[in-house]
Amino acid sequence: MITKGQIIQGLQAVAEAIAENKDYLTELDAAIGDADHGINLDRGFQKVLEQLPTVADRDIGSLFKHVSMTLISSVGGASGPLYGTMFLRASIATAGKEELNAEAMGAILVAFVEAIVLRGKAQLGDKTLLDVLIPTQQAYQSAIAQGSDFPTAWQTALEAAKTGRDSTIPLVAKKGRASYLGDRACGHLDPGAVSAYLILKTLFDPNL
Amino acid sequence: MITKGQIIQGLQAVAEAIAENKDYLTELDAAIGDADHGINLDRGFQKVLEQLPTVADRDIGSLFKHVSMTLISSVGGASGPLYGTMFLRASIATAGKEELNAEAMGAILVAFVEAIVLRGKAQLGDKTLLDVLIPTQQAYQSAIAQGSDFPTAWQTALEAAKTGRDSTIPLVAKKGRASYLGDRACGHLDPGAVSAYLILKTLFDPNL
Amino acid sequence: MKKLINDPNAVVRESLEGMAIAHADLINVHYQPHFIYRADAPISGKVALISGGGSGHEPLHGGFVGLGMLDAACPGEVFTSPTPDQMLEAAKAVHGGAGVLNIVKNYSGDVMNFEMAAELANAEGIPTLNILIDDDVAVKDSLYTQGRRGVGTTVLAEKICGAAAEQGYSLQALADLCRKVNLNGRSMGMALTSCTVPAKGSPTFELGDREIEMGIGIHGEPGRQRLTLQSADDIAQRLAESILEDPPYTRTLREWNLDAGDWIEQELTNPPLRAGDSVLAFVNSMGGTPLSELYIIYRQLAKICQQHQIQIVRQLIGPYITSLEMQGCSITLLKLDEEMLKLWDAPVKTPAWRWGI
Amino acid sequence: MKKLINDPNAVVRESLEGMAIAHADLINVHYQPHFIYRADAPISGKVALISGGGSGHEPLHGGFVGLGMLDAACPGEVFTSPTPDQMLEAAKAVHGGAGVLNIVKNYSGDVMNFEMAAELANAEGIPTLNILIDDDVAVKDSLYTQGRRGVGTTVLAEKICGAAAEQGYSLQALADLCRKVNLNGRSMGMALTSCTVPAKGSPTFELGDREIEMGIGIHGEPGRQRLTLQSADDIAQRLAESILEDPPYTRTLREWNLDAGDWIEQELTNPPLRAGDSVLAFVNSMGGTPLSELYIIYRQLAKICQQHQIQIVRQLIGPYITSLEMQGCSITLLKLDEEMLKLWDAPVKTPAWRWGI
Ligand SMILES: Nc1ncnc2c1ncn2[C@@H]1O[C@H](COP(=O)(O)OP(=O)(O)O)[C@@H](O)[C@H]1O
Ligand SMILES: Nc1ncnc2c1ncn2[C@@H]1O[C@H](COP(=O)(O)OP(=O)(O)O)[C@@H](O)[C@H]1O
Ligand SMILES: [Mg+2]
Ligand SMILES: [Mg+2]
Ligand SMILES: [Mg+2]
Ligand SMILES: [Mg+2]
Repeated sequence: MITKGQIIQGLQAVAEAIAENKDYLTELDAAIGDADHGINLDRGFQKVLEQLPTVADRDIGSLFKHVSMTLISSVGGASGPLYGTMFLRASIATAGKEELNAEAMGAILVAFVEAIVLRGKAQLGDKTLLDVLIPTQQAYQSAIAQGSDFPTAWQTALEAAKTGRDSTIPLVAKKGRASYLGDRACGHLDPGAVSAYLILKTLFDPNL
Repeated sequence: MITKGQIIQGLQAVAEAIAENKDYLTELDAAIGDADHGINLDRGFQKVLEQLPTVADRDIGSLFKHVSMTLISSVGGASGPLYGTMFLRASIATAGKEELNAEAMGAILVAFVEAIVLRGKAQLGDKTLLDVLIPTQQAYQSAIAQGSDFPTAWQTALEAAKTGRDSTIPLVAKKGRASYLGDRACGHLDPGAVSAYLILKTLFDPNL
Repeated sequence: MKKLINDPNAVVRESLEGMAIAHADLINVHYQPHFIYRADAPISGKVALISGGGSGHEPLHGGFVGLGMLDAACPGEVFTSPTPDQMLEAAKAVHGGAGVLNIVKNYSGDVMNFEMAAELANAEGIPTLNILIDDDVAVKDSLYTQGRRGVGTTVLAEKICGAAAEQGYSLQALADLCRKVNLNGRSMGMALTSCTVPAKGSPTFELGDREIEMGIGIHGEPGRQRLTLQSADDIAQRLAESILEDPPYTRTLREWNLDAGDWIEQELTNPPLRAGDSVLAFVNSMGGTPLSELYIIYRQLAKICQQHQIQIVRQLIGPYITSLEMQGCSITLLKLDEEMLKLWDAPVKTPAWRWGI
Repeated sequence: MKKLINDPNAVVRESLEGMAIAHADLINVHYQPHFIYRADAPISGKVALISGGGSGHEPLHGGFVGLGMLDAACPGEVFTSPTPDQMLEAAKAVHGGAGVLNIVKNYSGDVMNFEMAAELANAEGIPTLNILIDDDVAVKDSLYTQGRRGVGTTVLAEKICGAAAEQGYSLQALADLCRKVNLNGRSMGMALTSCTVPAKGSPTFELGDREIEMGIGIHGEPGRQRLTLQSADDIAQRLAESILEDPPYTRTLREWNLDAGDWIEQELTNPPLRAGDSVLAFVNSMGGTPLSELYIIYRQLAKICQQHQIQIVRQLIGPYITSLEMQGCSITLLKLDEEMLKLWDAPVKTPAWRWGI
């Protein structure tokens, strides 16, 4: 069970984690993109952080909707619409909710995946944040199906997320700027995959 | 006595000496000017060298006139009109001559000084090639007045030329690009003074 | 990092403020969301032409707002696509009742943000179409990549479509024209040096003293291939031949369909350049390369075109679509027909480009 | 050295060849001696306007040959004054019977070569005057230096005098106008980086990562002062205040006197700028500085002018008088009167500058 309070703390923690990793994410993007991924996300999540007090009394769905709108109108680049749409879809899946149970969490992960497929037209193996989101969603779903409790399932999911993140290293990119590099993208982490893992891990921390 | 043949050999030697010192002269100009003095003079004296065979049968005055026209139309910058006018005036002083005696040499040195004063409006101490030409002319003149023979007087003159060249190191420049640098020009040789010494020494070599 | 800036995070804003003061007779600037728009907008009955993208490509796009070109430009952060609210607010400011055409460079960020913007604008009753520019022949396939990037042809499309909008083209006719320009334009670029995104503070990539990047985009990103330094003639030849020998290029592009009120996919093919074609030749500086070097490139380009019996009937030479202070260049060849040629020659009056008026 | 060139010693020639091919409708290029001249020259009854100087400052001067600006431009080697035979042959090619005015930047090389050229042209029966541009306030005195260098005002003088020549000014009237422009123009420049003369192959000077040069000319030479890196606002302020607070500047300049058939010396004084003056504000890139940064400089310049009650009535922003790929900028303020303003607005059609036609 994750409460609304935990989500708010989680969003604060995400803003901090992105700020801390801003240069790292930007360096990753410099290698195979245009050197702005950390800067972009930091701009957006600082805005989110700033506005959190004004929406702290709303339900999780409204919170996510607000995060979505803030990201969409302040991040720009590819990650703005992508993370924006992820939170937009997640907000529909969590409309009116004050806390997240195992099922709601499953719905969020599905919404995340659908958002990227819809908005980015990406597939598994394209060297994008989807290479984190799909394994996470699948690991979570089978863990729950096999009877794991929420914390255990989430732990399994996060391990899959991490593996998914690292799975992007050898890949040739098929979407986003890195796709123009062809073979030269191999051997580098995808910046979006790194930020996706970081956000998942930080936002939904049952131990908060 | 310097014969026409020696002058022709002298001009060839000047072209070689400038080519050898091209980078050095350019570096000197980079420090307090615009990094082209060696390039400029080399362009001009290579042209002179190229055309020497076509004028080798003329008298010294005509030779100098030809050198002057070649320098004026191929060097450009400040050094083109300056060296061009020097040889133009020297050509008037040597019109019709097939060899240079001590007196003719004196007339050439006076012509050189007048050319720079006329064309460049420079004075002694302005950190220009005049700081070589004036001491050379004066040392030569007094050596001859004191009864020195031509080779001895010329040796004395060249020593004065060298001292004149080195005298430019501490000076603030008052003419040319280096004048814009104010105090920052102090501590550097004037590129024009260096090329002037090199040309005097190489062109009129009684031992050739 | 040495730049003529104050705060690395205020570069876009302060540059816009400078433009607003300098060109108050031609343009207005709206802040938060940022967009530049024609001082005389909205122009009733005229289709409004909007473009935008990351900053750092100046004069593109803001320098091209004015009579005969764009009605509005939406600048994102440096090399970062603008956000949909910018395009939506810009559309509201310049919509003259005849619809809005967005010219969008094919980068995943630009495409997604402009698609969201078009959805929002159409939902608010402003008929809006997006046309993608994807002209960069450095990208060979569209199946295994994001597809070709939008580069030099964007400048030409903004000029040609801007003139057409001024002459009263309908929204659909303007979109058709813009698609035609895109299908007939091809570009290829290269870099001698990297560039420094102000907020990052160090060069995006490192190039050795004798290395160059071939097949770059316009975001300071590394290219398809790293080569050792070559002569201008060899570089011009490589760029020109990539374009001249580019086979028909087929890909699927999404366009908004006004009747369906939804996106539709279209398979489109660039015809190859052929002997006898008339082209506009565009030699562009990436920002830090001086004009004198562009002419050395142009000199060789003209020779190669002649060998291929391609006739250059118009040219554009200068820094028009740049990557900050990057040194390097790109070549664009746009096959012209009578319609495009006439529109190219039409008057234009913007901060960065003016003739005929 | 990384540049888009072939042979470092053929840069000027090959660049001219590129210009000739690109702009055959506007200009012709003569080689050996090198000069660029209007395709429609000589224009009978019109005073011919000629300028020139070292190459490396493009688009100055060659890019400004055409209707409403120069009749001919004489390019020297990179940063090296052209030779008198270039100016003489150019004069013969464009002289339309009404005399020739040479606009000369005050550098010892340019002055000497143009003086020789004017002597030769007058001797050949072409009435020729030289007007010097010496507008660089970085140089404080004229007694202990070569006098102020000719920089940004040159561009403005070429535009304004070009329009006047087109409108039928006599040789003497044009010389008087050009002198007036010079006496009312002041400039100051700075560099963030050095530049590399192709034939030399390495940067002219070395600047540390946090060093800048203030008070530079346009030949890649170091400036009056080396400072630590500052914000754009502080740099703009230093440049602007050097100009705004420059006291009356008096020096002796040589001009050819047609009646005397010889040079005469004239003492001339620049009036200082005063509250209430109307100016043209020109923010120039040294070549490698992007347009976006120029607008940040312009933004602060506009503020400072306002504080000093100086009204900016026209502006020019971009790379017009450059030092190859050097990063940095210069500011020029030209006090305008009605005559200059009207001529500024007149049509111009050259490779690098076109409006009104
Ligand atoms: N079409 C796409 N589908 C899914 N993810 C994408 C797509 N395009 C880009 N991405 C993701 O976005 C990340 C880059 O984000 P960012 O650097 O902020 O944007 P930009 O590429 O516009 O500079 C990539 O690492 C990749 O994970
Ligand atoms: N007005 C002048 N009078 C005398 N000598 C001068 C004058 N101006 C420059 N010089 C000389 O010319 C030299 C520079 O020549 P060069 O580099 O070829 O020309 P530029 O300065 O035009 O680049 C200086 O070192 C100086 O000796
Ligand atoms: Mg990026
Ligand atoms: Mg020099
Ligand atoms: Mg980006
Ligand atoms: Mg020089």
